[in-house]
Amino acid sequence: MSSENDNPSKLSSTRRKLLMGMAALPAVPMLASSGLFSSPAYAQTPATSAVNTTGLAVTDTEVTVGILHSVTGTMAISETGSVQAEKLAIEQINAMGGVLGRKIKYIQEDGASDWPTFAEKAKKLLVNDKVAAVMGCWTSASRKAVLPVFEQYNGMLYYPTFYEGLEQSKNVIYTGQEATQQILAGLDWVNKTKSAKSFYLIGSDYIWPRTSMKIARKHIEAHLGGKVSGEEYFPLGHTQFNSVINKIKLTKPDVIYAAVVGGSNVAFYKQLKAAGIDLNKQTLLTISVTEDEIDGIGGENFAGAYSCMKYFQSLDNPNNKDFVAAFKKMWGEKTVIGDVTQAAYLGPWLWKLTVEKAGSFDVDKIAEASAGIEFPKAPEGYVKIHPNHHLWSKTRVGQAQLDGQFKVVFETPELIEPDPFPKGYQ
Amino acid sequence: MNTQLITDTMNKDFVLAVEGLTVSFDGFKAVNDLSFYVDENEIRVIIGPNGAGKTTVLDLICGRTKATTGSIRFKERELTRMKEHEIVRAGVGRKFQNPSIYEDLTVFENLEISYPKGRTVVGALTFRRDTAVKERVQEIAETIFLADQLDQRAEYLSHGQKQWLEIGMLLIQDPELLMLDEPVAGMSVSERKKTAELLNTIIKNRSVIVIEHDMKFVEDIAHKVTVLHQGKILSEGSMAKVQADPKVIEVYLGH
Amino acid sequence: MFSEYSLTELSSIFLMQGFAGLILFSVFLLMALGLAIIFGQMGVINMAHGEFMILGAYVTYFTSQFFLNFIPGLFGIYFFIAMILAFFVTGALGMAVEWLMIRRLYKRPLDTLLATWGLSLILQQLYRTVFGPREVGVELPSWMMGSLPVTEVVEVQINGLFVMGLTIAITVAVAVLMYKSSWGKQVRAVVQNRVMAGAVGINTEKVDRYTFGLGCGIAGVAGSAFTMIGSTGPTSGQLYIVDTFLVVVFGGAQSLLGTIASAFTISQAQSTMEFFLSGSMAKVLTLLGVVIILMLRPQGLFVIKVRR
Amino acid sequence: MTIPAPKSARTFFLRPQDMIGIALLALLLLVVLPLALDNFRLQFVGKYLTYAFVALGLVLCWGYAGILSLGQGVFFGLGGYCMAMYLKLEASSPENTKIQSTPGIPDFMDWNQITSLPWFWEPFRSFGFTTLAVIVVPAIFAFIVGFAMFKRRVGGVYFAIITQALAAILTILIIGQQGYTGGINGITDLRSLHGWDIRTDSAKTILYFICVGLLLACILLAYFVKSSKLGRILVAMRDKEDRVRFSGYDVSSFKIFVFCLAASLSAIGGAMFTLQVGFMSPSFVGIVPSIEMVIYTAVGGRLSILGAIYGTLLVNWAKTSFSESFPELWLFGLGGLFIAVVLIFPNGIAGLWQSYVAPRLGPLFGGAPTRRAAPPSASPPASGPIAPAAAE
Repeated sequence: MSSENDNPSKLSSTRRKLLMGMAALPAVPMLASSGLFSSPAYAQTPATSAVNTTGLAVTDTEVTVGILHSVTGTMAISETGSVQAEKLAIEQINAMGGVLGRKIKYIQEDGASDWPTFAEKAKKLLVNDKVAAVMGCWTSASRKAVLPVFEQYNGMLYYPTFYEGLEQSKNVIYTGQEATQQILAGLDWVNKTKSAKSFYLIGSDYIWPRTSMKIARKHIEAHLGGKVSGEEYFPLGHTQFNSVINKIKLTKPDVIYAAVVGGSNVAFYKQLKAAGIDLNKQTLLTISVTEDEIDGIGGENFAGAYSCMKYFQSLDNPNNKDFVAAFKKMWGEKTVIGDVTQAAYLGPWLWKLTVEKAGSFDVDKIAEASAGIEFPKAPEGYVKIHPNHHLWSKTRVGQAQLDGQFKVVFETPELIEPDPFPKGYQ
Repeated sequence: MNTQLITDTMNKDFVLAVEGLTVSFDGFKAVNDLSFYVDENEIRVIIGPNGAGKTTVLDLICGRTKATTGSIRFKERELTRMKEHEIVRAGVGRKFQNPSIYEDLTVFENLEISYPKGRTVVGALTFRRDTAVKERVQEIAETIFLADQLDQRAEYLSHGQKQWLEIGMLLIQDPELLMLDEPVAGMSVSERKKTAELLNTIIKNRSVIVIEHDMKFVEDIAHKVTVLHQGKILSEGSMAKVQADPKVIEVYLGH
Repeated sequence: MFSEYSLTELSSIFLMQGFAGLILFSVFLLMALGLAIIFGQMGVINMAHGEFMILGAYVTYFTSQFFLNFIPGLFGIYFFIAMILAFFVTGALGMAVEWLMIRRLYKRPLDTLLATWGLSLILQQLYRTVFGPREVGVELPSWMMGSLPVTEVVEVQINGLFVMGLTIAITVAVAVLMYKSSWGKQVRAVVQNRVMAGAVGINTEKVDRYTFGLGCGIAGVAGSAFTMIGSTGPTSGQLYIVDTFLVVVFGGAQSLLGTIASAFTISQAQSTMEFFLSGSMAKVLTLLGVVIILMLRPQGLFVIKVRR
Repeated sequence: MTIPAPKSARTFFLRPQDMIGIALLALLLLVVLPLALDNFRLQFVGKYLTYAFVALGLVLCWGYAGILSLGQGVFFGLGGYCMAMYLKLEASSPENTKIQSTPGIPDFMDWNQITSLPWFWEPFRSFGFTTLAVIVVPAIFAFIVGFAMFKRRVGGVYFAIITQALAAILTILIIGQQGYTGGINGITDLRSLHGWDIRTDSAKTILYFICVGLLLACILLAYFVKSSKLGRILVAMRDKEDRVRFSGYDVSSFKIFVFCLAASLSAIGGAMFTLQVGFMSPSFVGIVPSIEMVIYTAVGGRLSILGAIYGTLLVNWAKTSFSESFPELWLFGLGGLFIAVVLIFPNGIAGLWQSYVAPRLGPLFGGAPTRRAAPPSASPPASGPIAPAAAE
């Protein structure tokens, strides 16, 4: 795939001219890569051959990226918001003049909620379409499926979902939180403000809840001096929670700590409410319910519960106000924006900033330049890429309101350092 | 042929000894304490009104239905404890009331499947269609008047031909006890004649139990007749004796 | 695990757990009733059963929206109207499906399985296209939420009571319809001998269509009731299908009593095990237990013994 | 007396038209597609072909023997997982995993606090054992299930539903036991086979040809079984099970055999899938993939061995191209296909070929084929164990 540049006869005539012109201007990319030019001031458009040495789909006017999410299948519900956010970011970047003077064009592929399809489509995007970067994936399983493809063909993936950690790759930027970032601050907060000592852990049965609960348990037992009064996992799609609710009633934990997902989520909260557990009295802290999920659960069934995320739609800052307004303008008044949607929105922006810092679309250069990229205009507030390719970010606790929005009740004062391989929590 | 006084020690003289056979379905006794004995080379016809339990008796002998109590001994072997295919391999053949043949296969293949070789999985995989098989199939096909239809798919045969084919499938197994359930039902007059002829040739050297309604036909072939009524034996003996039995006239012939 | 509790607490636990088991029983039975009619009486494998349920749930959702927007004063009773609507809408769809598809397949039960699976895919995508991919939240009248405190610890869920009452009502109605009414006799006559039933003047096509419609209608009511406890989305129906089939098959397909008994056994087993084990293991063990029992006793729990 | 040799009494197990069919398929898979498609598309075909193994097994099991299993994904998965375990162990060499707290075990075990390799993983260090396990483990599992059910004459719909439940159970188990199985993510990041990097394009091309080779071998095996007396017994059994029983056959053992055979074929497909795609996950074990595999067979023609291959290729090709251009429409298409294949063309492509194309081609090949596809009524009557049938 990288042979294209070695063979000038394959290049278009304009590109050949540019290639020759390039030789006379060796200084431009050097200036760019030195980071002297911040994005709006980037006046000149550098030559394609200079910013793209590996045969990516970059022309003088355009650069192609991929969007890879499930539009069909069971995951389509969750991934729609991410697609919308990424398209919004791309449109905004293009309105500002694009990246290195090139408009972003996207190719959208459907992972169809099927992991091999994700891998195939990732490969298609990288090998056939030669996209400069891919915004995509949602579930851990889909990311695990595409990861070898990105490493083999040296692509760049911006992955939006908060996830279990235990992973780090040169070829992935994780724009969501890894587990410790999301979990620890929330537990500390509930321990402090609610004097919570006993916790009942309940989750869907797969890797993310299990890893998260493991971290939570260690933290509760080792750092908070609390105890875990129960830990339960239910198969994905499980809809009957009365037995576990009885157990919860019996053990009377200070906090129900939940990581239930999908259709089970709806059943869990409805049955909790029906069983007479008033979430305004019984503290419930979840790491799996965003504004998106409340839509299906119903605000009246979830009101009073606390959710621990890095972003809520109701965040009160100018960046977020603009973002929410733009999002609703593009996708309709009724759309809601959850944590992952916001993280997906960061992807194209972080990539743009990194490209401009590196002065190149080359994946290797981007991977290297990513560390330290700052994005002060993020809706969640200032974020920064850590050398481990995760984001420094704040963690917030929101209390659900009847209208399906969260009221932010706590925010960590500092950015939390991402730690995908947390010592002492494994 | 004395069946009036029977003791256990005499059982070995019989090919088939049915004793105290009872089967009940949810309390309904379809066959009730039934005992009868079939001799070597005997042709026994079972008659009786509908619902008398005739077919059930055949089902019990061939293992299709499990007896509630009682015993069925065939050449000293207890059939009630054996599985269907073991009973067949022991030498009992059964023809069903409605022609039961493989419609999707040719006449040749129908007969070939019944050929008593390659009956295990491995045997069936390694079964070779050798000359012995072909000759035997040919021979049977001629007996059952189907030599010209060997390559015909069985579903295209006439009703009578299907009955013959099934009889042929039994013949190729060469059973010692052959059980036929209404072999001439639904046949035309000419087919019926041919079938009687066929039966007369195939009953040599084996015992046969026939269920039949057609009295003319029964008279032609029966050595001995057993009349069943409500799961019990009403009368047993020669055709003449049975026909004269007032009980039989009452429940069956009298109608 | 019980040493730390007092006797009163323990008895409360068992009471509540028993009640949870009863709710699960009602849910299983309600899911299975429609299928028991369709599968048990007609021998049709309706893999789209879950999708019919979800249609009922969507009907409920739209009814609730209608009441909220136009006659909020009557919102408290919308649920009853929604259930009736759900019954007729899904029943009508069921009859249409029977007419278009199922009636050609009565002699090929395995093929009905494939065809109705196809139908379920089409319905799922239809819901997604028409109602959107997201789950919808069905708002319930406030009297249906919450619970009645019996003692300090023991509380009885109102929606659980509601589901139970509904299940009893529908079960009784089905039993009367199937075993007491002349229509039920016709249905059973058609099941046992289609040709003969036709010969004695029963309109077999009509009986088939209405039976299928009835089964689907009951599925719709079940779906409507499940908006109280579960999710309503294009693929939510899939969550129910395995459980439902196992309940029906485990019960012995032809008998209503069997379906009730099997729903009871499975729900009690699952609810008890969930209390002592983790949810996933309870599920696996319940399914495995059912499968093993079915292997040992393929005719199911209850069966009418027939001569073959 | 001369015995006229029946036409069907051939000595070799392939009829001329079968040989032509296989040769054409081989030509297509070994020459035409590799020349016509780029590497990327060819690997798609390679993946589809792994499903064709399952479809092939279903032709024997469902089409011929009338046993509809809705749990073939279980066997596909077992085969795939066996292979994945071997590859994962090779990829988890102590050098590759030195950042873990316990180097030398698969990464997901390390995350789940498992500190030594579980005993049942141990034998999968050996390639020989793995190859054997791919075929034998699913066969043993199928044997247990088949033995329990066929001996008790569970068939038809009941068998279908129970196998479906098994697929559900195995999925929940794999997801729940993530420390031993990799959970919902599956076993990923497989790199090399005996030091041979399977991720490169050349390796994938070679694997494609191995896959085609194995498939052709399995097709020959299927033809052998089909044309043996056992094949005819299967057809006979589907039609009149009792008659077969009363011809002295132990019907259940034949069913068990064909079910095990189908399981092993599926497992070979699963193993090839793992090799070509580079991972294995529970999403290939569950209810949905299992029933989709049935549709490949149905579209191809449930009685046609070659039809199953074409059916698999066609459905998957349609899926890929449809879902690329009209993702919303794909499920309508797939659902419609299920209904159409049942209502309109129950013998699938092979049936259409038999009724419309072959008669016209007949003169070319000298004589129309006699009986490949049965008439539309061919679908086997389900004989549930309690099917009420009035006696007398």
